[in-house]
Amino acid sequence: MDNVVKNFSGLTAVSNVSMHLDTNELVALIGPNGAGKTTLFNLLTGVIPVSSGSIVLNSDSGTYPLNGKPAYTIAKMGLSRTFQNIRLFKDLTVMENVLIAMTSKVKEGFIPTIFRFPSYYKTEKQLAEKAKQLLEIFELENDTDVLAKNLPYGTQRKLEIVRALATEPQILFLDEPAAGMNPEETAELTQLIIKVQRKFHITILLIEHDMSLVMNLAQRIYVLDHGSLLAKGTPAEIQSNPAVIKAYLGEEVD
Amino acid sequence: GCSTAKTTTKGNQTTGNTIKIGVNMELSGAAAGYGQSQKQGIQLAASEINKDGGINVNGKKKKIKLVIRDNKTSNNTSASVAAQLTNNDKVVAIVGPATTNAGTAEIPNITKAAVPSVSPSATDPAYTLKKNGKVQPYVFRACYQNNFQGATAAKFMTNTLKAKRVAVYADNSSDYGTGLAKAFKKAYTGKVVDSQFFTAGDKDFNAVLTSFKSKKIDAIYAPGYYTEIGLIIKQARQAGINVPIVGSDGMADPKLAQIAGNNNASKIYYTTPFSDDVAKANPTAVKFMNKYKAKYNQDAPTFSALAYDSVYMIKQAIENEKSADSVKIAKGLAKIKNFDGVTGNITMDKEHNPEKPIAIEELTKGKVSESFNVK
Amino acid sequence: MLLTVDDLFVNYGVINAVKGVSFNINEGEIVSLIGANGAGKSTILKTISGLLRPKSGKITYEDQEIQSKSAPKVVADGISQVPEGRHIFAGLTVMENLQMGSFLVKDRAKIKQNFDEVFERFPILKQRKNQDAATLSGGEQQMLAMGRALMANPKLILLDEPSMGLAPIFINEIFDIIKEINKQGTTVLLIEQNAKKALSIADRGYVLATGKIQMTGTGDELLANKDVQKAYLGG
Amino acid sequence: MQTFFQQIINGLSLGSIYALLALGYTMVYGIIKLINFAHGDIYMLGAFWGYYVINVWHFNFISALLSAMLVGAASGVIIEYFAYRPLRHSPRITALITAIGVSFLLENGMSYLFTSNTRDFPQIIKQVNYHLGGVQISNIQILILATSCILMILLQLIIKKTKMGRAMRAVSVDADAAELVGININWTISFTFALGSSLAGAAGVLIGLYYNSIDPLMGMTPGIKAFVAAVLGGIGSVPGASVGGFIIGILETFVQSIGLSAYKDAVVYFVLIVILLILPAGIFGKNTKEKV
Amino acid sequence: MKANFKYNLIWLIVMIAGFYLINTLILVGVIDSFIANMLVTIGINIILATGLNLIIGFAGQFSLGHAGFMAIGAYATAIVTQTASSPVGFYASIFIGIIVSIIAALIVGIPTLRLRGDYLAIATMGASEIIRIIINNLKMTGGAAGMFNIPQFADWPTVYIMVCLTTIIIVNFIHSRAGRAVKSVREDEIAAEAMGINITKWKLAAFVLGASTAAVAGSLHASYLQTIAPNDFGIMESISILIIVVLGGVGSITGTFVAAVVLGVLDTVLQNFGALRMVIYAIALVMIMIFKPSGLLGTWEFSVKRLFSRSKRKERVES
Ligand SMILES: Nc1ncnc2c1ncn2[C@@H]1O[C@H](COP(=O)(O)OP(=O)(O)OP(=O)(O)O)[C@@H](O)[C@H]1O
Ligand SMILES: Nc1ncnc2c1ncn2[C@@H]1O[C@H](COP(=O)(O)OP(=O)(O)OP(=O)(O)O)[C@@H](O)[C@H]1O
Ligand SMILES: CC(C)C[C@H](N)C(=O)O
Ligand SMILES: [Mg+2]
Ligand SMILES: [Mg+2]
Repeated sequence: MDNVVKNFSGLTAVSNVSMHLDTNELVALIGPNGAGKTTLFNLLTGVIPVSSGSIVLNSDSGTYPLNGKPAYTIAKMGLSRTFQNIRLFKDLTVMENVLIAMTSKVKEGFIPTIFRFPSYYKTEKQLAEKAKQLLEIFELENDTDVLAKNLPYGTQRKLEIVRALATEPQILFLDEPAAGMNPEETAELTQLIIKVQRKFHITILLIEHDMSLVMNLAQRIYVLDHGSLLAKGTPAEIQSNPAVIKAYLGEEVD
Repeated sequence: GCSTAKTTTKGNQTTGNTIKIGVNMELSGAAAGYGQSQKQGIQLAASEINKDGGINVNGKKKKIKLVIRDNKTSNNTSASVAAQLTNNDKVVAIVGPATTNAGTAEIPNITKAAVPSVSPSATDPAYTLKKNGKVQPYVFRACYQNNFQGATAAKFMTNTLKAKRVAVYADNSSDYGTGLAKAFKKAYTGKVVDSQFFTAGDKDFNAVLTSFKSKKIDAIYAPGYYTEIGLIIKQARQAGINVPIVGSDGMADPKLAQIAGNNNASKIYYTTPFSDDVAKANPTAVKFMNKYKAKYNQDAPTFSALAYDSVYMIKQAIENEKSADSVKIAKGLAKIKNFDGVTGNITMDKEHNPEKPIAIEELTKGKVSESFNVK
Repeated sequence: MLLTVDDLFVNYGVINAVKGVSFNINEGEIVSLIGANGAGKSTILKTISGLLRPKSGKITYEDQEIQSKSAPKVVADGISQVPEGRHIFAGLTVMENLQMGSFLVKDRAKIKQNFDEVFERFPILKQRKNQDAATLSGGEQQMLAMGRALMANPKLILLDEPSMGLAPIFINEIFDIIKEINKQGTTVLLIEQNAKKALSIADRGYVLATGKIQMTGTGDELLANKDVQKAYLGG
Repeated sequence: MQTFFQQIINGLSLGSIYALLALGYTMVYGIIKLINFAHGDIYMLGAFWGYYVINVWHFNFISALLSAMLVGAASGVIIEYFAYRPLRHSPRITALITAIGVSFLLENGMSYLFTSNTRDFPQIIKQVNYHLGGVQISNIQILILATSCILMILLQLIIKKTKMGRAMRAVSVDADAAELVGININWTISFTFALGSSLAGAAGVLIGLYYNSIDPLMGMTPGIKAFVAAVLGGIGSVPGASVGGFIIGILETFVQSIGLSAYKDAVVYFVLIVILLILPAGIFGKNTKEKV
Repeated sequence: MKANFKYNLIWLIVMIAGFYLINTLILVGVIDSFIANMLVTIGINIILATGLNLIIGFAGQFSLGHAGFMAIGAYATAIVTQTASSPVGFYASIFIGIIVSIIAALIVGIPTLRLRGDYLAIATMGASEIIRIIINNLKMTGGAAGMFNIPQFADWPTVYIMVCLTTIIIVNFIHSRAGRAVKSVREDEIAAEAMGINITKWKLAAFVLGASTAAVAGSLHASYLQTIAPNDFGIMESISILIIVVLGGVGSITGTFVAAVVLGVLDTVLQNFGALRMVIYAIALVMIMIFKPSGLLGTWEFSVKRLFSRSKRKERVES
């Protein structure tokens, strides 16, 4: 990602940000409210177009520019995310939520689907099994038929992560996964994130205001302020960086 | 083998002391205004006949029982209403529907049931005909077909008004306006300078009238109904367009002048079977108009007169055939000759169209000032 | 006793969100209500402020039963709520949002005075007063929501997770402001996920779990309690 | 040239009629996001009211107009109370169907009670035509044009500058939060309906007077057109409703003047679609893209 | 897999049994041509409304232009069977109607489906009106008079089979990968895109499928009634299809069936009320909506599978 800029009619939400993610890294992005963190996620995942700059994905199979690609293409290329204010498919079941994320991975023709060829049942069964496996990791396998909106808040956050994983991403973006959770739940979530990264060998970039989670998890941290990079480094470096303390952490660090 | 059920009938018979006549009518929806007027005409006719003891069926007087059903100005519903009238209510004849579209939707069902239907106002030339040009055995009407009225207006334009350049402004929302416009243009020998359309329900015609004004026209031919034509007259006169405006029987309603304003309603002509002159010479018409006024407290519109005649045509058919069975009534209707109706002396032609005299009335200051006989 | 909640039950259709909760608030206190997600904290607040009707139970405020009053009446009585998720009026300017806050205040001079006080407490809002509230940052929106509530001159202010989603630096600021508001005579009922912070500024606290009060005590007592530490303070 | 200016006048006066009706639509939509299908029928009620009070009770123009506004307001409030309020927390499409039902009820109920005949509206103000260099305009046209412009400004002032206006906007963005600052939502919504529907009532008398013909179904066509105008201008926006109304009026006139009268509605819809594709929330609508 | 076969078989048996039931009732005279008429109308409405429910209820796209696509099918059949007056011609005309309506749906849908909510509704309504006005002014379509004397190839068995066929297609579409994708678009476009769903493609898929079934319904309508006119396909027709969808429950195909039947019966019963008919209908409509705001069935769906698992559970309890 190089010199990425985003303007909203007059307002520069992200200006000249350059950062990179290595394979299998777990990186955190922090910064005061309105710094542009979520906006940066939106740019990376194609929800909104960049004003200038370039975003490039280097995968095993080659180098792909991501600028100007629609969100669904980017998702298919292996970049998946969760949302700051939960965006589940509320009136669909947990199972459906996960299956939808697998849609682009199946190629089942229109005719076999409509007229229910045996191959249709086979693919459906395979999909369902794969979804079950994912749900088991997050201990959601007993809730498959529950509507997403009826899940407790913390569980909804977990389901969002499962759904993102179901697209089989290379990079996972988590936007404030611990928001609204109490410290106990946050600790639990921290363990889950570590587990997921090990199991699926993916790169994770996460936004979080809960410093206990950030400092425990992140290998590196980027700090964003007013749209530009304020600092980058290891958790220890960041914690003692006076600029970061002034703009973000405040005097006392929990 | 998968054969499906089919039903056939030999028509509906009249048993007992009442003759059931169905009314399939536009009582709600876009054409409700016409349907309501027709219903009043039908009810007036039925109550009159019943007061006289009923219809004489081979020496025995039987009373009319009307079964009135609303078709919502919908083709679908009209077909359904026809089925209900013929199957469940077992009517022996139907009056209605008012519009050609609802009328044609009824044909398959009434034909299956062998029950004749007389539409007071379905004006499309092809209404009574099958695709191959043969006549529909159970379909009749009491009004002119468009060709006749349109051609008459065209002749009148040339011969009487001496109009060389006319503009046509027609209702584009039913076959009535477009059919008449087509017939007019076909028969007219002068120049049609401009041809424009409006839609039933429109209220503002200034744009088209303004462009007519700049085109040096001698007259306007405006086939449509009084609801819109009244406004067209008003707006034309206010815009300073004082050429004659010629239209069709859809204008033959006292409301026309009310909507247009009496002062605007001059040099207005329309083709009609139901002219004041004819009426004065015709005792049936005089009687009808008085009774109508007494019963509904308003002047009789053409549609009521046509509907009233439709009922009496059925009565005539029953009396002539001496039977109130539906198949017989159809036969009787086809043979109607010199029937003395409110809308003139009617003889049914081979295609089930009534032959009756046509007149053209002129309005001056909202009142009928003259009527012309066009041959 | 400024406010007493007595054996309160609240349902959402068939779901029982609050099952027999009783607690009270004295004038001038900061009382904190803590509990896990879905414990029913927000539901209680909404019931007090009149947005929800309880199934049974009594809410007494200044010796008057208010459980069947509508929200505008409750506001008129002097209870203001800062709702979870801020709920500022998007599309209205900061200034207009604040004006809405004193919707029920008739006295113009009083409104003017409220404006001055709010702007003094939140100088950033004064800078932004003609900006569309939707474009404020999260911390600013939270301040606006609090400012709007204060514009009604409440005796009791109900705060629903004011620190949610805020950067650490804003969190500190918000808690400082809460303390200050309280000092100037407004009674505070505070709901928080951030139990540590909440209990440290609270005079008293209640712990809520699955719709019931589990524990109560002064802020310091609860902070020191083992169970509370384990469940809500992260060890 | 003369014809051209005359057509502009024609377009403006037709447009002012659409604008007048569109204003009411926009008010109601703005607050509860409901396409109030019955709005056109309240306009019809206003016209019938005017017809009766002028003919039977011999009201003069001003009192007929004002009383029709009251009748409009009352019917709007009653309809909201019985038909829409119970559905405030239901899916919007449900309320839309109810609105359609109410519209059917008013149209058919009035047809049933008063027959669906067309009536001529009493010409209580004598029409006077003014000529300016060959272009003519009538006093009633001017009256309608002026009324819709004044009402537009008035409404805009009410919404932007008064406490009630702010309350209306607050309710429309967040009803719960509005209650929490002490706004009585029911009252505010009733007020909005009263305001919007009184405009329809006034339009009934004005337009009845202008065209001189009223019937129970008269609300249908202009109702839909006015709604299209409101959408075109950006539904919920007061200036948008007026601008939308004028655009449609002028457009219809223009299409007819070049001889495409048979396609006039098609062209209007086509332009509507094109404008929406460029400005998906209409001309004045705020394109509130969801913040992710 | 066997279980799936079983459920499909049960459905097939239900459909065939339904057919023979109606046929017998006609043979013994319980169903006369009036009731048959009602059944056909209900059937055509079911086809229309299930298609619209797919678009509105499942894809979440508020279309108010269904009548336009119906018109395309109706006119295709009217025009084609005018010259090719044979069953083959009739089926060819259905096919042509489908093709033309798909093309029209693409032309209308590609640009307008970007719009949201009520804006989309108005745009689709406008598009449908444009279609109708064009038909109204063409020579080939008979102008405002419409076309009559259309040969009748559609009788109730044809309609019955078409109802089954279109329902199978739509229901199977909904209960598949495609249906899930379409529903995700309804729930949250942004999230759906982030999960790799091409929202434009799926919206369009639902829209086109709905449009093509509407064309089928139009063909049946034209051929059964033997007369059509542009006014049959106006805004009010689109609205009356919408009413069926909402009354039954947005997002419930079973509900659509129930509502089509209820309204169909109500409509015929109301024929006995003359001019009061529409007044009563309007009051009924408002009442149902107020007392059942999410429609008669909400989003509830009848399912053979569920029926079976329930009865099995019962058996287990009993034994
Ligand atoms: N769609 C948009 N239109 C206009 N401005 C926007 C939009 N999205 C974001 N912004 C603005 O861009 C800036 C950055 O917002 P962003 O949501 O990225 O912040 P953030 O760092 O994620 O903050 P938080 O920690 O509160 O979530 C803010 O000032 C915000 O108001
Ligand atoms: N509108 C609603 N409809 C149905 N159930 C609801 C609704 N709102 C809340 N609930 C349920 O009521 C219970 C209590 O919810 P409440 O919002 O009061 O919890 P809370 O303690 O405020 O949690 P949080 O910390 O997440 O804000 C939860 O189980 C929740 O799922
Ligand atoms: C009453 C009129 C609307 C009927 C018209 N003459 C027709 O044939 O359709
Ligand atoms: Mg963010
Ligand atoms: Mg809460």
